[in-house]
Amino acid sequence: MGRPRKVSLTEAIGLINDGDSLTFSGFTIWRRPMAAIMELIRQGKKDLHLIEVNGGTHDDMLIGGGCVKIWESCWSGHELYGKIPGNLSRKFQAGELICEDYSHVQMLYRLVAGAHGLPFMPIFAALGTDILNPEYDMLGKAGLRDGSHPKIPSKKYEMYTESFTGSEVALVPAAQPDWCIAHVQMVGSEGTVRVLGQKYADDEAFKAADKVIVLTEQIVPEEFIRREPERNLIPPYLVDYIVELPWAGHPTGCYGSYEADGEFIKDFYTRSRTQEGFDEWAQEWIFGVKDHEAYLNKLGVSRLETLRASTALGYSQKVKRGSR
Amino acid sequence: MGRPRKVSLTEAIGLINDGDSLTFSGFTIWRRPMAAIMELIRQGKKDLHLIEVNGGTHDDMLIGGGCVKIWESCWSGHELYGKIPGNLSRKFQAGELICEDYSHVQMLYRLVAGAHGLPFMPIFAALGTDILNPEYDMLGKAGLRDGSHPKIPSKKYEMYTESFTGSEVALVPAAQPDWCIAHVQMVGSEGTVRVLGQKYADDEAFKAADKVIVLTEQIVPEEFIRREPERNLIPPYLVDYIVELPWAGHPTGCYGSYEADGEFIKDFYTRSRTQEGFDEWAQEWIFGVKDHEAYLNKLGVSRLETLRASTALGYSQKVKRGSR
Amino acid sequence: MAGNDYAKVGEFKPIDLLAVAAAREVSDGEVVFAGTGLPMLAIMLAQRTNAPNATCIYEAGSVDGRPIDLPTSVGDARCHYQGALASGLWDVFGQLGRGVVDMAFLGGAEIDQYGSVNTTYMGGLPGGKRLTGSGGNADINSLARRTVFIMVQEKRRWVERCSYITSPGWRIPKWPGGEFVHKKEVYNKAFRGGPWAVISDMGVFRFDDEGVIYLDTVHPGFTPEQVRDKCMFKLNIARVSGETKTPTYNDLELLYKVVDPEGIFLS
Amino acid sequence: MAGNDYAKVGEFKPIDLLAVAAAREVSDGEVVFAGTGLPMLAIMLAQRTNAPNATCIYEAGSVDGRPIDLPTSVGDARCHYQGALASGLWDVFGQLGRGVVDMAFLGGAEIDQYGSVNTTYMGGLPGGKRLTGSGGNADINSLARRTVFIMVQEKRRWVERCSYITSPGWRIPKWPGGEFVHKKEVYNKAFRGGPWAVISDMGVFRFDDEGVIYLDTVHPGFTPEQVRDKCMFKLNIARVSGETKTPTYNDLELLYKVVDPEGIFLS
Repeated sequence: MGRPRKVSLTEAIGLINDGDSLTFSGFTIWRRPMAAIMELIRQGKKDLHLIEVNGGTHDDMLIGGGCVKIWESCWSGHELYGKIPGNLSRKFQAGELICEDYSHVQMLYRLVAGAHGLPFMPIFAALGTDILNPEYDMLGKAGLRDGSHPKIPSKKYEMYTESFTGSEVALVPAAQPDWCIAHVQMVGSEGTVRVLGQKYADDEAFKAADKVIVLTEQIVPEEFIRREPERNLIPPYLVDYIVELPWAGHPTGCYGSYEADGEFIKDFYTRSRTQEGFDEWAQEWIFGVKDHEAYLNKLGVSRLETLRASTALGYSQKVKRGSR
Repeated sequence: MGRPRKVSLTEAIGLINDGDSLTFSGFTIWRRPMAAIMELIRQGKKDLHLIEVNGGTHDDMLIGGGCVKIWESCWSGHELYGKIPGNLSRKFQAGELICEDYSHVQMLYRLVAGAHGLPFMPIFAALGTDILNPEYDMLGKAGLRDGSHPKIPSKKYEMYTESFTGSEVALVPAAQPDWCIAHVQMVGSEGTVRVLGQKYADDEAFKAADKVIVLTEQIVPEEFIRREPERNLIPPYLVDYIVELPWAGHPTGCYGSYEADGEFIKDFYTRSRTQEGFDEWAQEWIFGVKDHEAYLNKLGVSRLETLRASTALGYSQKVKRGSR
Repeated sequence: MAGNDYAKVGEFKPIDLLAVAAAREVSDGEVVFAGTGLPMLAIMLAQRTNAPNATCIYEAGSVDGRPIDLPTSVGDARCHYQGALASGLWDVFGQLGRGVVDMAFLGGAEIDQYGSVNTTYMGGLPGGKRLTGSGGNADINSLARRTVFIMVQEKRRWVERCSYITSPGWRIPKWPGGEFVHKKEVYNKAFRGGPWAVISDMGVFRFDDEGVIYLDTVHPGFTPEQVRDKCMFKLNIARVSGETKTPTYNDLELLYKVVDPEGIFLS
Repeated sequence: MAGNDYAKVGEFKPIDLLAVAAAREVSDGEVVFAGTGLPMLAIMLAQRTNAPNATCIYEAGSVDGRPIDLPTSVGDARCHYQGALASGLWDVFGQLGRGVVDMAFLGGAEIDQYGSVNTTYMGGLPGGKRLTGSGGNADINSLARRTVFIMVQEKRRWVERCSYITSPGWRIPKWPGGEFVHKKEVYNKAFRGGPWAVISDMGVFRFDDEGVIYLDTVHPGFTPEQVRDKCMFKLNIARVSGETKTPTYNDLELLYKVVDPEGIFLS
């Protein structure tokens, strides 16, 4: 295994090919590698295949940008700030996007299987739902389960009656996306990765993927991050590229660093209900800014300082969140 | 789920019935619940069924004490301090002990399946070994796979060719022992459990078991242990009984607290090569002392202080370990 | 007017009654899996009233948090303030699989008479409107002992059979064939329970031995017939046991002053 | 006498040569899974000589530690001093399963001509002497790309076929039938490699295309024939490429002054 290389965001995203399969760090609107998402759109990637434990603002943005052909996950939306994934919903309706649904447990355990080199996992969860309805095997229906796509299993699942207790279970195939693009709070100078707060399904996402790009709020001395190896998640040899990029998770929230920018997400959601609205939004926030630094400057200091997390709490109490 | 109760070691061990299945915290000669092991012997438990990711000084001691009928694991011994599990080896030879072997991965994943409520796990590791030789299905040969023993699966394993990639894998059945007896560094006053240093397979052991007894070096205020929830391993409702008992891991090592007592283990190993030797040893160190406190007093302050871990390193540099 | 007195109609909003009725479903000492929104209000209120020893798990990976600020969703850092664990999905869904979860709060866009729920395609496939998708809904409803749904009472959302079954109720298709059978037949040894109650803005519903929904209590101001009119199927109103108890003044005080003082969900 | 000069016979002990020869099997940048004892000396020496960027994983759950005191076993706190991770078995065996491990050091009580190893029942079943058992030996030999065994050269331990196969070599039984086939046929898509070298106190062995062991180099002071006499099977000595290089003075200095100054394994 190699050692990770420090690169620019442009360089890292430039390595991703049209048609590649991607997974991400985070959970719904928390700790998503948003700067990378915007750069993927900026670079005009096409036909991406998202394989995620769950989606959120990031995948709906990628889909709006016309980068995605296949969405394989269990959920997408914007939590409190938008109940429907507007772009995903519209593109699906228009037949421009394949949505392959699993349940949360099924997606998680598919990545666990991928991360551990196991061929499948046996799952009781979500038996008896339309998730397992053979009619709704969307990749199968699209003729993509013919073995010619290395990241698409030959079957969506199979039923099996094991002989230990006679239980019937669903076997869901391992998932090993081409790339994991993650955003974390801290990476050591040699590449050791630390995630603060909830880990979500990051461990599985990092390890299931063939290659890993990590965006990080900061790079710290390796000796520092190794003083408490119990707190670290990923060793250097499992990371391929490191991009040091503060606020790279905005508008999603990053524990210990900053709050989710609900207003920004709500605006995105509202505008992205139509393609024209999305295009306008993207013109303003993606194509209209040169890079992540220009994006931050457009957001402005006051907005970022309001979002900045309290050291004591790990989140910000300065953001107005409700109606009172 | 209930809340854990604080009890004495005698009381906790008194709850374990002859014939129960047990698993433990730790790894070989590290962080084993040794005071509980000695109390099990003192209370004269019989026919225990050990289901462990791996064994070590603790299980060889229990076996020497005549407490064990079935040993189901992948390894036992004393690391540097005794290459063979003397009691296990002798009792097996004498036909007094059933040894059911799996590989390390197989035992670990069996407990993972148990911890997650999955019926089995698919495993590539250790295919083509005598571990999977049907002739050496020891519980089967003993007639114990007839379904009348709830903790003994109907089969040691089964082979399965999955249809996703056409791979043949071994399916190993879930393990859910009756009890996990663990020793940890820190428990909150309401029962939150923190393990310092390597976690070994503690997470799986705690969660696979039906009931949990935790021995701990110290009980700390719950508010303290919850300041950093990322560092904790087990929530209160997964713990049934808590025993506060410093040095309860001796002679095994406990990261951050004390070193493994190699001399003690070597002496145990040497003497336990014969049953008479073990009996003499047990008379001296188990039956000859009233309880754990008396045991510590017999060890003496100087010995314990030499073993005590440095705050900086988590282990002791005062112990003479080698020949120089 | 004591804190334990029940508030009168007009003194509370429909959403308050939803939260309070949901909170009352929690028994003390239970391990509760809750999602974003009203479920958060319900569990946090329950912990301050009828279930002080209940533990809350959020599916992003926080266990038994003691938030001092209301989280806006389960991935929020607020969830694990003074928590027992801040872990991840592998931990909490593993616990769900192990059988640790006593009850769960869930929502849905469409519900059928067997308690199956749709959060994926409103109107089914092909042609239905794409919603968020399953998330943990399917899993939690599969493996928790009891699930309680919090739903809006709209006729088009209360149907005989969900246009797409995201989350399994009491009668569900057994794949690959798809014949409808009782949940027990699909889950076999993994069967633990299923939908226990549904709380809408008009009433509280429960399920009979056959797994069919019936109206248990109506909220003040509604008649059972009005509730039945808001269902596409013929709702059983023969077992109505009375009116849903309104929030107490103490409940309202807790909801507005302690649980959601910022007005995030109680706007 | 420079540090890079090779020491002469008599200037080092057999165990030193074992450690040094093992260390030389590590390529720079590799991820190495190592067990207790000589493997620790080998990887720690390799990191200070030919493979400064090699990473070491110990199976109890430490990754890329930089110990300042030699661990006595893999569960030792010393393993993860300045480590990248102090995790657990689920992490490290998962990495092994994923294909991250380039090479591994293993030991055994008995080895056969195909590189299968016995650490469970010396003499087989029934009647054999019970040893420690598999531990991770079977798993690591199954799934690492290359494994290197460090073994004592005793005739009764070098056999045609192991009396009990704990750890899979190049030709192994395919269960449940038990017919002996090449490892590839048993592991199929999970096949990555297998035994790469065996280092004994008399020589260094490798495996031909058929997966049969042959003598590659003899340690100074021994002849190929003497090595063959210490095997129960007819060892192939036709491919001997020369003498095993002895430790350098630098190697010895590192072993005795830096790696194991306390004399734990180098007693």
